[in-house]
This record gives sequence, C-alpha cells and structure tokens, in this order.
Amino acid sequence: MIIAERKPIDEILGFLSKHQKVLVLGCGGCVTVCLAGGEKEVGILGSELAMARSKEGRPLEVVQKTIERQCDFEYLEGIRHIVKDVDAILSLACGIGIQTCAEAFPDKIVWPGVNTKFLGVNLNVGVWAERCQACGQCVLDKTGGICPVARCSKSIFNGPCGGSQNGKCEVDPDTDCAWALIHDRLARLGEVDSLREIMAIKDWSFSRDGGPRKLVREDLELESGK
Amino acid sequence: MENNTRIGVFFCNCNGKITEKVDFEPIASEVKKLPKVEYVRESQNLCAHLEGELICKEITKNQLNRIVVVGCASAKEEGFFKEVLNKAGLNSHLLSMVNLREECCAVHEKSAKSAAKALELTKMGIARANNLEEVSFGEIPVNRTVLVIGGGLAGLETALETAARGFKVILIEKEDKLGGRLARVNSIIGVDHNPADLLEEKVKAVTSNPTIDVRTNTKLGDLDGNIGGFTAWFVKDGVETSVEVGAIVAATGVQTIFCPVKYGLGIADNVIGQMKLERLLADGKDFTHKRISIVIGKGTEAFNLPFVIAVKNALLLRKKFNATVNVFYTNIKVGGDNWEKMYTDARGAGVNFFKFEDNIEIVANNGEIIVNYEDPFLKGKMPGVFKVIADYIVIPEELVPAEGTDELAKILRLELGPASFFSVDNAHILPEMTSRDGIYLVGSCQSPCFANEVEISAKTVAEEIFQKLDADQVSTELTQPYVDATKCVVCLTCYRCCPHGAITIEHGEQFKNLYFSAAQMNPLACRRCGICASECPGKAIQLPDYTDDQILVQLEAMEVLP
Amino acid sequence: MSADANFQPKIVVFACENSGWLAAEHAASLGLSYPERVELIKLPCSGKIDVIYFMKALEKSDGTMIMACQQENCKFLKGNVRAAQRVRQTQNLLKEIGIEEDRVGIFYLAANMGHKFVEIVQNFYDKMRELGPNPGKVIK
Amino acid sequence: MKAASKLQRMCESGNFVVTGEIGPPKSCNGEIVRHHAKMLKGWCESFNLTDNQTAIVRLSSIAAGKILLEEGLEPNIQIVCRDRNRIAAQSDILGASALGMKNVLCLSGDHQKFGNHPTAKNVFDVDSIQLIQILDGMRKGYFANGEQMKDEPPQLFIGCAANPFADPFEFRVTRLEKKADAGADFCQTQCILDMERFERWMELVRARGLHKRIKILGGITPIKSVKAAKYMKKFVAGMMVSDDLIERLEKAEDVKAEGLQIAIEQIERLKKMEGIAGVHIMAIAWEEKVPEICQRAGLAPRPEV
Repeated sequence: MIIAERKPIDEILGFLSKHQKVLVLGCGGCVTVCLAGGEKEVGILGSELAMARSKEGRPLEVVQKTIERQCDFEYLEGIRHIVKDVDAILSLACGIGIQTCAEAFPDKIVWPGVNTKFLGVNLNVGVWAERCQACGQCVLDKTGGICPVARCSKSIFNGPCGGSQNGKCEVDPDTDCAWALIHDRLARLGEVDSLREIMAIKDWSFSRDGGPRKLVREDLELESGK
Repeated sequence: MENNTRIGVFFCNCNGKITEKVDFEPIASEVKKLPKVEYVRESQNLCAHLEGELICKEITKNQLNRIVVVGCASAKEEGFFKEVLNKAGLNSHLLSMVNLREECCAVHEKSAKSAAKALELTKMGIARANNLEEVSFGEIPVNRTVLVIGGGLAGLETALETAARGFKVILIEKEDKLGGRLARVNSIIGVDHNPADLLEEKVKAVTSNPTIDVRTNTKLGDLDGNIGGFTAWFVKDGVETSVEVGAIVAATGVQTIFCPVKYGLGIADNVIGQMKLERLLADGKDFTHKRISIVIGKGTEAFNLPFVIAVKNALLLRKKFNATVNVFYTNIKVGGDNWEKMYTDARGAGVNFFKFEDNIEIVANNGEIIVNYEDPFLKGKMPGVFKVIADYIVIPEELVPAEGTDELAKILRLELGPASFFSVDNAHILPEMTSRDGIYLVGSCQSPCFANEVEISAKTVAEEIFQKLDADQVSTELTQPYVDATKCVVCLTCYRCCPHGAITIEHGEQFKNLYFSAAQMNPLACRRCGICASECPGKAIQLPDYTDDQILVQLEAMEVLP
Repeated sequence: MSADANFQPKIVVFACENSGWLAAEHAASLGLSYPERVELIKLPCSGKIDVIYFMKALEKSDGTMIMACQQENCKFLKGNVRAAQRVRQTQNLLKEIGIEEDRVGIFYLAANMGHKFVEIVQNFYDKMRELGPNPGKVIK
Repeated sequence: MKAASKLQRMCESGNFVVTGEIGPPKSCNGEIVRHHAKMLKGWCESFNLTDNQTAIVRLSSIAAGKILLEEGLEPNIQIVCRDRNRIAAQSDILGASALGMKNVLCLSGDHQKFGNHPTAKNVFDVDSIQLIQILDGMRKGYFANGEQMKDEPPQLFIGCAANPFADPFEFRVTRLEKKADAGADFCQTQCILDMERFERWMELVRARGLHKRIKILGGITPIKSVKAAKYMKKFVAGMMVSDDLIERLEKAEDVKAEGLQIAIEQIERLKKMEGIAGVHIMAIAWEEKVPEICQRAGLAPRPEV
C-alpha cells in the first residue's frame, strides 16, 4: 500500500494563501488506510485551515469531499460540479491521485496536501514501514522474502555491508539490517548456502531508471489488435 | 422520515426547581421559531405518571416523531421517557434530553447569562433531536456450548455449574487426566473435605455427566469469532479439530516454582516448599516433636495465598505433631474470610511468630537449619542477631501463571494483568471478567486464589453465561456501531483498536464497496464505547445515540462570540 | 490576564458518561457552582472523543476538554488512553497553526468527584481567561 | 595477464606486505597530498587514496593518485559504489589506468547520511562485490555489458575490504569468499582493535582455505586517545574495541606512546599469524607516525621486488 503523510500546515497555508474558497479532496484508497487523507483527515484539516485563516483575519471557505479513488478519472468526473465553484483543490491523495486530479481538471489549481512517502506495510496503528521500491523486477525469490532494494540503506545485493551490527543498520539504529534479516531467515529455512552465490548486477531498466514506466497489456485492452 | 421530522419539545419545571432560576417563556418563544418544532409544552412535573400518558396522546395527536425533554437527564428519568415513547409507538431512541436542572439551574444563579445558557442547551438538544435515528432489536442465534479450559478444581466446578444451567460443556485438559494441582494438596482452607476425596467426587460428577464432554491431552490451538459464535481449534497429538462454542472459560490455574536460592539455600531434604509440605503431609509423613521454621514474606507479598497457607500449616504442624513451629515473617496478610482467627488460633496453640525486615540469614548445617535474624521490635532493648535452630525449613514457592498462559492469552486476544495473571487491574471489571464478553476466568488463572473462592467464581461465571446466552436466539438492542460499507476501506484500524475484540471483517455482496467487505461489530461482544467510530479514517463507523451528526450539530447550534 | 478584564471564555466540555458526566451531576447535587459559559456534551466513553469534535468545538469556543475516567480505570480499558492520544493530536494541530495548545486538555476524575469537577472546570476557565479569546474561532 | 604493480609483486613474492593510506584534502590543494607523499615515500609498497571518505567531499582519489605517481609512490585507488553507476566507475577505471594506476580497492562506501551532504541521492547501482566482478571482467577485456574492448585491457590489481567485526560473524567469512570469487586479489581488513575476534575470524578464513586465494592485509590503526577508542567502540557501527585495549590505554601514562606500542605489538602478532600477507596501516590524521611504526615493527627497509 502507498503510505503518505500530511504536509506541514505552513506549506499548505502557503499554497492556499491567495484563495478564498477551496475544496479539500480526500481519497478513499491507500491514504484513507494509512490515516493521511480519508474523510476523517479531510474534516480535521478543513477545520484546521478554517481556524488558521480566521486567526489571520482572512476567512477561508472550505468545501470537503472524499471520493472512492483519486487515481481514476471516472471518480473525479463525479465532482466536477463541486470543483467548478472553488478557487483551487487541495488534494489529500498520493502523488498519483494528485496528478490524476490535475489532469482531470486542467483549469483548476491542484495543490498537494500530503507527501507520498513509500510503499509499505502497516505494522500497527500509527506505525508504517517501507517494503517495496517498485524496482520492476522482483528479487524476493533469492532473498528469503525480504527486499534488499527497499530495506537495505545501500540497496546492495551481496550484503550485509560492514556497517551491520547486532542486526541493525548503521544508518539508523532503529532500522533492521535487511541483510541480517535475509541471512537469519535463510539460515532458519536451511537455505543460507544460497547466499554464497554472487547475486548478479541488477537490470535497473525495469525500474524508474528506465524512464517513466507504462504497462500495456494488449490482451486486456478494450480495442485490441490496434 | 427525514423530510417530515416533527419535533415535540416538553419543558418540565421540576416542581419549580428549574423555573426558579430560568424563565421558560423566552426559551419557548425562541424554540417555536425553530424549523420542524411542531409542538411545545410546559409542565410542572413531566415525570409524573399522568404526564406520561399526556405526552403519549400529544405525540399521536400531533404526529410527533422526535421528542425533546427539557428538564433533567438522569438515567432514571431517561428510562421513564423511553417507556413513554415506546407506548406512543415511537422508537425509544428518538428522545433527546436537555439537562437544565443539573447543568444550569443547580449550578448557576438566575441571570441573563444563565438564561442564555438555558436557551443554548435547549437549542442543542433540539438540534440533536433532528438527527436522531431509530435503533432496532435483533435476534442473534447463539451457540449454547461452553468451552472450559483446564481440568483442575476451577475447571471442574465451572463445568458442573454451567452444565447445571443447561449448557453443553466441553472441558479440555492439556494433561492426560483431570485434577490439576488439587491432587497434590493435603488440606484446603475453608473446606472440610480431604482434597483427594473432594477431587474424586468432582471428577466423578464431571465424567458421569452426559452433557460434559471431557477431552484430555487437548490444548486450545486457535480461536475465531465472538460470544455466541466462537470457533475453537483443539490440538490433540498434533491433530487439529474445530468446534463451535458460545462462551469460553479459562481455568488454567497457577504454578509454583520452588526457589530455595532466593533464601540462600540449596536443595536438601529438610528444605521444603509449602507445596512439598502439603504433599508430605498428605502422604502421612511424621513431624512429631520436630522443630520447624517457616519463612514467609520475602517477595511473595503480591498475594494473600502464601501467607494463609503458611499459617494454616503452622497451626496443623503444631496441633497434629506437637511440633515446635517458628514462623519468620515480614508481613502477615490474613485479611478476609476468617483467616485472622486462624492466625490467632495459631498463636494460641503455641506457634511462634518472629518479624524480620531485611536481615535474615538461613544456613543449612549438618542436617540442621539455622535461622539468624534481627528482630525490629526487640532491636531497642535486646539488639543483635537471634539464632533459631530447626530440623526443617519451609519456604513459600513463587506463584506464577500456569505454563502456556502467555500463549493462551494471545489466542484469546486478552492482555494479561498484574504479575502476568489474567485478571486486569480495573475497578469496572470483575475478576471473573475479561476485556472480551464471552470469555471468562475462574480460579487461580485470575490471580492466585483459594479453593472456596473457586466455587463462588464458578457460579458467578456460570450465571453470567446464563444471562448472556439464555436461549438459542438472544434478543438484543442493536446499539452497537454500524458501518457504512460504502465508506469502509477495510483498513483494520477499528479491528486493531477495539479493546473487546468485538470487530471482525465480514465479506459479502451486501457490502457495497470495492472490497465487498466491511468491518462489523458483534452486538453481543461490543460494549458500545465508540473507540472504533472515532478511529475510523473513513468516517464509516457510527455509534447509535452518539453519531457524529448528533454530536456535531450540538456544536453547530452553539453561538460563536468573538 | 487578557487585555479585556470582562472576557468570559466559552468552554465545551466533552464528558464520559461514566465519570465526568456523573461528576457534573454530583456537583449539582452538592450545590456547587461554576461559570455559565461552560457547556457539556455527553459521550459514552472518553474514547468516543474525536479530533474533529475538538476542532469543531474550537471553531466555536475558547477552550475544550475531555473528562475521562481515572487512568487505568476506563470501563472499556483503553478509552481514556485513546482519548489522551487524540488530545495530543489536537494539541499538535493547534500548535502548528499558532494557537495555544492549552486550549484543549484531558482531565481524569471519578463519578463521585463533584468538587473535582468544579475545580477542573474553574481552573480551565481561569486559564482560558488568561489566554484570552481563541483567535481561531470561525465566525460565519 | 594481471597487472605488474609493485603491490602485486610484493604480494606474490611472499614478503610481508605493508600498505598505507592517505586521505586527500577537502580542497584543491594538491600540495597537501604531495607533502604526505614525500613524508611516507618508501615506507610502504602502496598507498590507499580514499574516495570521499565518510561521504565528505574531498579531492578525487584518482587525481590524488596522479600526484603520488609524480612523487614516485604507488597509489591504490579506492572507488566507492555510492557515487558512481557502472558507467562512471568503468570510465574512472579506464582513466586511472591511462594515468598509470594499477591498484584499485572496491568499496560500498559510507552512507551519505554520515557525510557533509546528507541530502544527496546515492547511486549504489552495483555493490562492491559486483564492482569487483566488473573490474575483473575489464582486465580480461570486457565491459560490464559483456562488450569486448577494442584495445588493450587495463592492468588491474583488485582489492576489497573485509570487516571481521560486523555481524553476522560467520557470514563475514562467506562474504570474503564471495569477494574472492568475484575476482579480488587482496583484501584489507577493518582496523583491528579486538585481536581475539580477529583471530577467530582468521581461523574460519583458514578453515575455508581463503588465505590461499586472496592476500589478507590486517588493518592497523594506532589509537591516539582513550576517548577515541571509546567513541569507536560505542558509536561506530561494525567496529569492535576490546576492553583490554581500552584498559591498557587508560592505565598508560603516555597514551599516545602506548597507542603506538599497541599498534607495533599487533603488527608483530600479525606477522606470525598464518594466512596474513601483510598489514595495512591507517594512521588517521597521524600519518607522520607511519615511519616510526614501520621502523619499530621491523618493517623497514622495504625489500625490493
């Protein structure tokens, strides 16, 4: 799941400084699940913005709405009538939703209300951790289900590096050393010898490094054979 | 219904107590201006029986469907007005009460300010009335089988008590036979029976009861569901089987750990733990004219049990064997249930009690036990170390929860309380109860307790289960939070936050969202705290009578002053 | 003290019906008194308090609080713990927009503490008087 | 096919090898490198030139290597994976080789978080083991993509680092083995401040016969103060400092002298240790003591090979 976190309020207030009426737009997808941009957060942020602007003596009218997903044009279509009457949209969706929103409403300013942080897991209420970097070519088969790309500070493939101590990463003592985890897990599974083999140089072209990625599955396309 | 909301506002001056401070007239005239307020009436004493009938009539006559009572709001009166609504054919949840008496009249003087507050409170109450919703009753099918975990005295008693109330019982015991620790004890305080006989009697009663299904060598491996509908997975010889049960009773008891090192002692025949002593006495060991030292209170102060047992056995050794018994104590905890008398009896019978603070030294030497201690009472007059020689020393064992308690707590989704026993330290929650309805505790797994308490505990739990699962269908008011599936993103936040384990994620076509799933609150397990509703990031959860709308409109009805 | 000596803050008290709410009734039965511009909203448990309730209350008032059962004595075990977290969350929100975080608080008491109820309310009221009007109130 | 660097010749000769280290300055002042070069000339076979060590921007290791060559010293170019992708790394190797540098030490590189540009983006296109593989391929005439070089391949003597003090302990030996498999010729270890652990590691190394496949140079760092020792023990990840060592320093009247003495004793011990090909002396900000250490440890004069 995509994990996001609300932007600092000063930044948001800065975006909205010239507006009198804004739509705070929540998303019912990942950002709701990670407690950053669902209906509840929309309500809280709406109230906070209204109070902050009242305090400045420049009232702000806040319209609130949360839709199923901001990363689908069809859902955005449904709020066109609301968007029409506001100066700008503050989107609490992830980077994908914000862009889709901007694309759907080319004449409206769309401000980002959250920082999209990573693809991760919800360890407990209020705790999230990164798990995937969407590198495009999964290596979890070789690493005992623990991703060195996302979870090693240096994304190395033949770790652990010399900074691994007591299972922790030198970059942050609160972070597990991914390679220590990989080693221990494979040892537990009796597969540790597989680590004696040098993992080959990665083909990063499947990753973002190959340029913006696009997936087209012709077998699924509505108008096939084009 | 929303479009034809018709609100009736009933003022009660509480025999003048309210109007003494607040004039109703200006409030009533303001209230009449409010939309949807169709009826306003002032009364001297609204909770009088005749008034109730009158309200009924007016409701029908004016087709009112929301009632606001402006007066008081105590639980008793609320019950009365709910009855009235019921009689008038209205759902009892369509009532909003404004507490002018306690929140305004009793605490403020008559003034413009208190008048303003009274008006505002009334407006808030009316605003809330506008958003009230009906709550229906539901018939919940429940399983009337009770699972008892643990075949010791507590488990046996519970099985018998619940079976006696018409429940089918499954009693599981991880060992190969029933009995638990009772088999190892010589005598029980407050019970005349010989423990072995008592045990035999109980085991017989249980095994001969056709409604009690005893399964030995069996452990609980996993658990799903909630009160009235648990699925329990048993593990026996590595094989898993599942059964449906309606309630679960943990009766897993306590274990003792003999730890002579704590007293500076090693293992020796004359260094005895209290449990060992019980065993020796039961086996008929002779202590005639022996010198016996008993130590109590060094780190065992969390519970009464070790103190009472020490006194019990001191008295027994003195009386039965005419032994010389010296009890060294830091503290004597014998509060409750006639134990104080036992202590007095022990003194009377010639048991010596010596207090020590920190300074005690116990040495085992050539079959003799030497206790060197400083007496804090005599310190002033006769300072120095006293030396007492004995043939035996009896020390208390550590009391810890039975092996596997941690694991069981995880399976039952319970948090452990003080000293890792099951009972939580909370004045609202009886020792038999847990954070989850349908899961109960009997005996020493709560925290170490006495045999006679076990029986009471078992009865309490059996009665509680009977109250909750009195028929195959349980009728209950569905005041548990409800979920708007279109907003639920099944994020598990509520599931993780619920202190009562009352939430499950359910799947089905009826949930109109992308996942065909939604969180659901079990009406029997939910305790209506509303924590889930406030945590929900999608605002999908609403607690009846306290919905967000009902609360936020009250705030909206407030006047803002710069 | 605020510049305006006549300033009378408005306070919204959310009260758990197992403690704060009953304590208010107890205070009434004891004949105690407290400032008029303090208004109660009943909740089934302090755990029902929502950050949005606090925020909406502060759009209208000068201060708001939740009255909860004594620590480790919530009837629902975790309600007052969650409530404390939500107070913290609200305080963070206020702080970041430059509004005094003391305008929201959590107070623990039992049902039979009428005096404590009045003491809490009065102290909070005095505190709000000191802080002066809430600059974030939203007047429509 | 392998390079004929002096370091390689020494390693192959069976003599006890000594390497040193020079940290390039945080400026373009090449005279600083030159000064160190003059001071250390002749005391070691080869000198490591660190590559933006601890992620702090410094004069390039290859440029510093060029200065060493001018002064008649043999450089050992360090190259980290943090700042270069496989394109830049290969290009730099070709460049260094063109300038006459033959020893290259491949490292992952300290994370930028510890340096003076913590907000930088790191590269880590390949890791240190993969970089060794690339270099091994280059000296055989192939680029990393498998393309054959049209011209003479660079002559390289490839080094790596090993840290016996990081975790998981046993796997540290496996990792050295992977480096040997990748093509590393020699290995310089993390500085040894816990000899007992180092010996246990060497036992495992010998058990796998690794010392016969890769030349192992023990890392030596003379400690200047008790504070420094304690700091390293506590705050530097992957570093172990034995309590004995700290105690010895604490008891010493002249801590610096004691630090030197310990370093010298360690060298003596390493000389006798089976499987140790030499020492790598890292006298951090204490380069002027290298001659003294070498002298007293009986490492001077260096034999000619």
